[in-house]
Amino acid sequence: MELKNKKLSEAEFMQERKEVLTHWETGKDVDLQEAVDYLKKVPEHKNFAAKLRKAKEEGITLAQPRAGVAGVDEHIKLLQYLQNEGGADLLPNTIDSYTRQNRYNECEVGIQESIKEKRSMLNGFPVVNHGVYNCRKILDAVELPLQARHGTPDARLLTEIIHAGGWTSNEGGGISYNIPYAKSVSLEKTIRDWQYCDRVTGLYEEMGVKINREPFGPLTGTLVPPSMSNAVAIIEGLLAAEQGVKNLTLGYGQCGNLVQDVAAIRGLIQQAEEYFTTYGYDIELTTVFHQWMGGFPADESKSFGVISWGAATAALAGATKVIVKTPHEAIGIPTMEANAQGIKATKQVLNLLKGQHMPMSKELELEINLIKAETKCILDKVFELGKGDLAVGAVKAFQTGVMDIPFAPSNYNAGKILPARDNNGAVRYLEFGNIPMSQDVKDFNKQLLEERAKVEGRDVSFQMVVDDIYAVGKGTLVGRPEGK
Amino acid sequence: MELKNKKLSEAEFMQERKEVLTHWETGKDVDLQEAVDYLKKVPEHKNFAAKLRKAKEEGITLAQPRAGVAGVDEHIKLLQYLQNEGGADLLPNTIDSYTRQNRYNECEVGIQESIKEKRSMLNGFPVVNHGVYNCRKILDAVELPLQARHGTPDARLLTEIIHAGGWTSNEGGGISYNIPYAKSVSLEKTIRDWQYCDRVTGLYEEMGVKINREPFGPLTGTLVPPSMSNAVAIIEGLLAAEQGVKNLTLGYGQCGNLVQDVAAIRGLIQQAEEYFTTYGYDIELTTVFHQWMGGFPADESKSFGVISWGAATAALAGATKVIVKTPHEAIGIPTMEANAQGIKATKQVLNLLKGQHMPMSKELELEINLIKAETKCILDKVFELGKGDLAVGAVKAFQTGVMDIPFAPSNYNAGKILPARDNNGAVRYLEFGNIPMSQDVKDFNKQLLEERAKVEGRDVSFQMVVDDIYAVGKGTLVGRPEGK
Amino acid sequence: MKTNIVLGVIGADCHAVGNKVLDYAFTEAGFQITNIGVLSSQEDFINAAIETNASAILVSSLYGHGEIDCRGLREKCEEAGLKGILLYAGGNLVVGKQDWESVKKRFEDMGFDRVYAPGTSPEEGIRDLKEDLKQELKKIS
Amino acid sequence: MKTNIVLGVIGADCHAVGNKVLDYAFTEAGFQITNIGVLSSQEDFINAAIETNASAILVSSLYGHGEIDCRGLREKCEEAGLKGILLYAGGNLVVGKQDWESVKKRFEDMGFDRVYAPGTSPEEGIRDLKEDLKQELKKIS
Ligand code: B12
Ligand code: B12
Repeated sequence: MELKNKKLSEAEFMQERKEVLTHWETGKDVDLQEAVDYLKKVPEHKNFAAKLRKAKEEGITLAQPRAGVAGVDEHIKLLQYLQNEGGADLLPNTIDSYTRQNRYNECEVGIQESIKEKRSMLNGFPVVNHGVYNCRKILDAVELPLQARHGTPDARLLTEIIHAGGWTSNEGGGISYNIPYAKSVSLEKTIRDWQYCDRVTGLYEEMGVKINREPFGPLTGTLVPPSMSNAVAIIEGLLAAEQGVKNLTLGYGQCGNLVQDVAAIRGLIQQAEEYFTTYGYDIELTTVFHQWMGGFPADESKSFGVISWGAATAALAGATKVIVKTPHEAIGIPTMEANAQGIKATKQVLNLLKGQHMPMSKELELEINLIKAETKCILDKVFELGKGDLAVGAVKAFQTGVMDIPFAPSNYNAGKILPARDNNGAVRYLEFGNIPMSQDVKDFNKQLLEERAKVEGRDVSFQMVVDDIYAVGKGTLVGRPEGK
Repeated sequence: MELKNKKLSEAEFMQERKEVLTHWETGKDVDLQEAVDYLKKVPEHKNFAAKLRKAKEEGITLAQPRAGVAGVDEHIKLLQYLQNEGGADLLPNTIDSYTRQNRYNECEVGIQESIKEKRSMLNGFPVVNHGVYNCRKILDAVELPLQARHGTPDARLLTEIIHAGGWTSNEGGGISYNIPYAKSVSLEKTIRDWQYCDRVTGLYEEMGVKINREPFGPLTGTLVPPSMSNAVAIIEGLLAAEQGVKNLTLGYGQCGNLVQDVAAIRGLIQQAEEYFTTYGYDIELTTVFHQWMGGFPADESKSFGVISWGAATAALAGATKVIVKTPHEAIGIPTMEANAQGIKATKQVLNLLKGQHMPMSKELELEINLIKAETKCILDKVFELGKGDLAVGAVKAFQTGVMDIPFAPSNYNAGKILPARDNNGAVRYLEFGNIPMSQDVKDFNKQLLEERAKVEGRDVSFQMVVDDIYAVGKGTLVGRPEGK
Repeated sequence: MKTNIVLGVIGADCHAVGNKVLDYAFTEAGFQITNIGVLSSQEDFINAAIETNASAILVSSLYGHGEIDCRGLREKCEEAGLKGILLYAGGNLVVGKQDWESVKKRFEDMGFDRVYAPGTSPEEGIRDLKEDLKQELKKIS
Repeated sequence: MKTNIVLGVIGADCHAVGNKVLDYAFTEAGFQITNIGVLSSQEDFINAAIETNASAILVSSLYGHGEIDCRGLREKCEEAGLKGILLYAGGNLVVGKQDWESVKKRFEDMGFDRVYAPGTSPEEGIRDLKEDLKQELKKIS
């Protein structure tokens, strides 16, 4: 079957669907019409798309944690705690890593061991094993909209189950849930599988149920230059729109330099809107800002500093929601208490900053323009490679290193680019690999890194990259040599 | 004796000094020449003025906690912990409230009870009772510069003791350590007493020892409009300069709106420099930003949010140092652990933001100009009232309500003005009392508050002020009516 | 006729914000407030209570020395003839974050009728005061 | 001749950053690295070790399932003839913030020679590996 950026035909989709629903026994409980009827009865305040739209209208930033454990009852307890004690605005269901790799048998082991050991042996909620009715049980137990957050290259069955289960948002995408999360799954396959997922969402929309979709913005979470992640976000957004997705949240992971981060979010929404208009999609667009996604400091107080600074940046950027980290980040899956602590610190900052946005300045404008120009260089080439077809173009772009994500595990990623911070901590391209940037852009990136190198009295080198990887965990933004 | 803004004559000063040193028995250990010899041997890295100068040159923000307990050894342990575990850049010695009121007998009771109860019964370090040699013992035990932080209307003996004891910075001022800290002490007296303190500093300077002086910026810490606190800071700075102070740190307490806070710090240093130049003083000027000084949330995670946001604002404003709060703020004097936690969160944010400053924007420029214009309205009138003499002018200004600090306990404060937040959380004048603002300024303040009132569907009123007093403690910046 | 009560901040304590808010709230609630303000001694409280024939004394202490400052207030009230006058204390009564129950007990042992934890809202005090005054009335009649 | 060692991330774990940094650091330190990358099964580790005649296997597990994924690795190594090969594990080995000593013990009981807490620097592993290899050499000679 040839990959094309084209809405899946009903026949094609329905045939595939039959097979997908057999991947695990819980698939049999999915009944589209019944699910639509059920979803139509879900009250508005538990609908993800509706809540995001409202937040956008009000100009506020919502807070959403990550959270998931092996057992249904424990998971409910966790979510209720994050809702009541933490004050979360939106709730997640973070899915475990075996489910993400479709290893449902191993999930079963994990579930059993968790019962035996009386603690979660899984790093998330194994939603496929638990099935549709348990999803609904969870929705019944809380008063907020629910989303699945995972990292699943082939999320087709998962998608069917969660939406039938009343969860009204799904994170992921053919690029963003492959390149950072897989090693040997081809992009053709994941883009195609995510067309399926998007088509499911599209079907619900067509049947009158609003479902939110969120490409995973931060990718590897580690020094990803904003233009690269914005390019991925826009591509995944366009691919989703083609399948009928109507309510989209595009994401970005904090880099740490305020001006760059604000510019990335503002640039992203502006540029995405331009592309959607150009390609004729009518989309309800919102943004999500991820608090620092790279290595955290082990010290909890320092983590609160990182978390709060992320919250502040999200608010100043005007993101519609912020994904919250916890003071346990460097060590392990947080306890429910630590998780609530992260939300509380975040919400305090969001509330202090309600109505405050970063005013436009020369510096901000320059950065927005730079990010948009870089992103356009990438996207132009992607369209060119695909001869106008974005799905094909994306596959070829990764093949040729036109798109390239730093530190990604996938064999389908060229791994030729290197990022590093400039002297103010903004993430720049140190190695461009095969990314087709204009000479201006290249020169400017280079100049900025040279400036830093000069300050540090060393050459621009891979050591700089390594130092930057460790920096936030060690308490700074820029990884300087000792004593600099 | 008539109050005048004029360097105290040597005769006058020396005569007074004799008497001051008899106020408590530890006064006898102060010997100026011996102290100068001692201070000259204090290494550069333990000199407050030197460390601030260096920070200013490097464009970084230093972190300083508040801390003090009753016993010398316990106090040393506390400071060492804040230095080693907390990573403080500058150390404080927060003085207890009996000392602040010169009630040294009650300090003695507190010291004894603290020994008996094995916990500090005093809310700070009773430095006068402990005397010069214990100050030096403390300095020997740490590797950072030391400052006395108090709130003492008559700090003459305290000042003599701390400097002879090797502490190279003193917080306070004739206005800022009276109006917020006293009820029935006249301004004439405190301004005169602080001329003495400043003269002590001046003497050390003349004898070749650098000593830093810091007027207390935040005043009552509660919704003080920036122009009022900047006016106080500039007046106290000028009064100090006249007595020979050379190294000055002017302060400001966070209000919470980023643009206003950055504008307040930038406006303060610009305007202060203008005044110092005009009046011919050559001063090494730095700034201190106080993390939110009003009521805190009881929840520790939320407090971390407030603390971190303060740290971020300090860095973005470019303040030379930031005074750090702790997650115990709402409840009581922090344990040493909680105190270190506040510093660690703060330093993490400062380090992430090293080199990042708030870029100039239309909004920021407007706010700087507004604050400077308001401050000038006040200062012009103060000079006028004093017929050119700032000390006299300050006394008269408070008498007539030309200067007026919200919520201050002093009988010498008119208490006629009221502050409230505008719709973006910036602190504005709701009642001007007798402050001689230009009509422009008045209209603009009024307009901003009306805007907020409209959003909240209520009138501008005292209830708004009360709501704003509680707001941060309840988790927001602006005190809105339920559900707004 | 309004009930008279005395309000103030005891000892060397200068925290004025809460005091002003309490004044406003208790006045709004219909009490006749004599506010002696911050930095008030035990004698200041007692004199004001005698002068105004007050039914209750509301002591605030924010700065941590409350434990030392409040000691003996009940006894001095008795000596001055203010027998059984209602004594409330609130604020940040002791130094540091301590176990609340033990703090409360210490102040009750000193003779305070009601003791309030940090951050207690004025409304709670107002409710209690109305309740306690009703009880007093019952006792008398 | 350089010492061969096998490096990888076990199980369904995709955390690649630390793996790339370890590769760089151990290579710089003079080892011959065979990096099998993320998402590697026990069999992948063993096959690579046999193929390269490796002296040590360095297992990373970041995502929390390390406990399940590492079980039986020592036994499978023995079966495959990798008798006494050095086995190290590091990363965020278990789910959540757990008492480190007990985690360490669990992994030692599974047959790991060295177990590293979250955030351990590569340098520590390099130092230990050099030390352990010296000991091995002594044992042989
Ligand atoms: C970046 C990151 C991601 C990125 C990874 C991108 C990629 N492909 O690499 C993304 C966003 C994709 C991601 C996904 C997930 N992550 Co993640 N992630 C992180 C994070 C923030 C940083 C990891 C990192 O790169 N650190 C920097 C490198 C240099 O350090 P390092 O990885 O720790 O490795 C060093 C040392 O540990 C040591 N070391 C490691 N192994 C060994 C072995 C030996 C022998 C020696 C000597 C040393 C050694 O040396 C390395 C180099 O210095 C950590 C938390 C943290 N550390 O702050 C969480 C974390 C590892 N992730 C976690 C989880 C759970 C997940 C997810 C399951 C999602 C979820 N539930 O939240 C998925 C996993 C999906 C999957 N299939 O694996 C958890 C693991 C929890 C636990 N163990 O209890 C962590 C700890 C966060 C948390 N507290 O919840 N993650
Ligand atoms: C603003 C403030 C200041 C300002 C005060 C300005 C002024 N003149 O009013 C300044 C900066 C000058 C200041 C100085 C000091 N402060 Co101060 N300050 C605060 C702060 C941040 C807020 C207080 C406030 O205004 N809250 C808002 C009002 C509305 O609330 P409130 O005061 O709590 O009062 C309400 C309730 O408590 C209750 N209540 C109070 N009394 C009573 C009585 C009854 C009967 C009832 C029913 C209710 C009730 O109702 C009130 C109205 O709602 C608090 C910490 C906090 N709460 O976040 C520290 C705090 C009170 N300060 C403290 C200290 C120690 C000091 C200093 C000694 C300096 C130092 N060592 O750090 C000096 C004191 C000097 C002196 N002589 O008193 C400590 C006390 C510690 C303790 N008890 O263990 C606190 C708790 C901070 C801390 N954690 O260290 N402070």
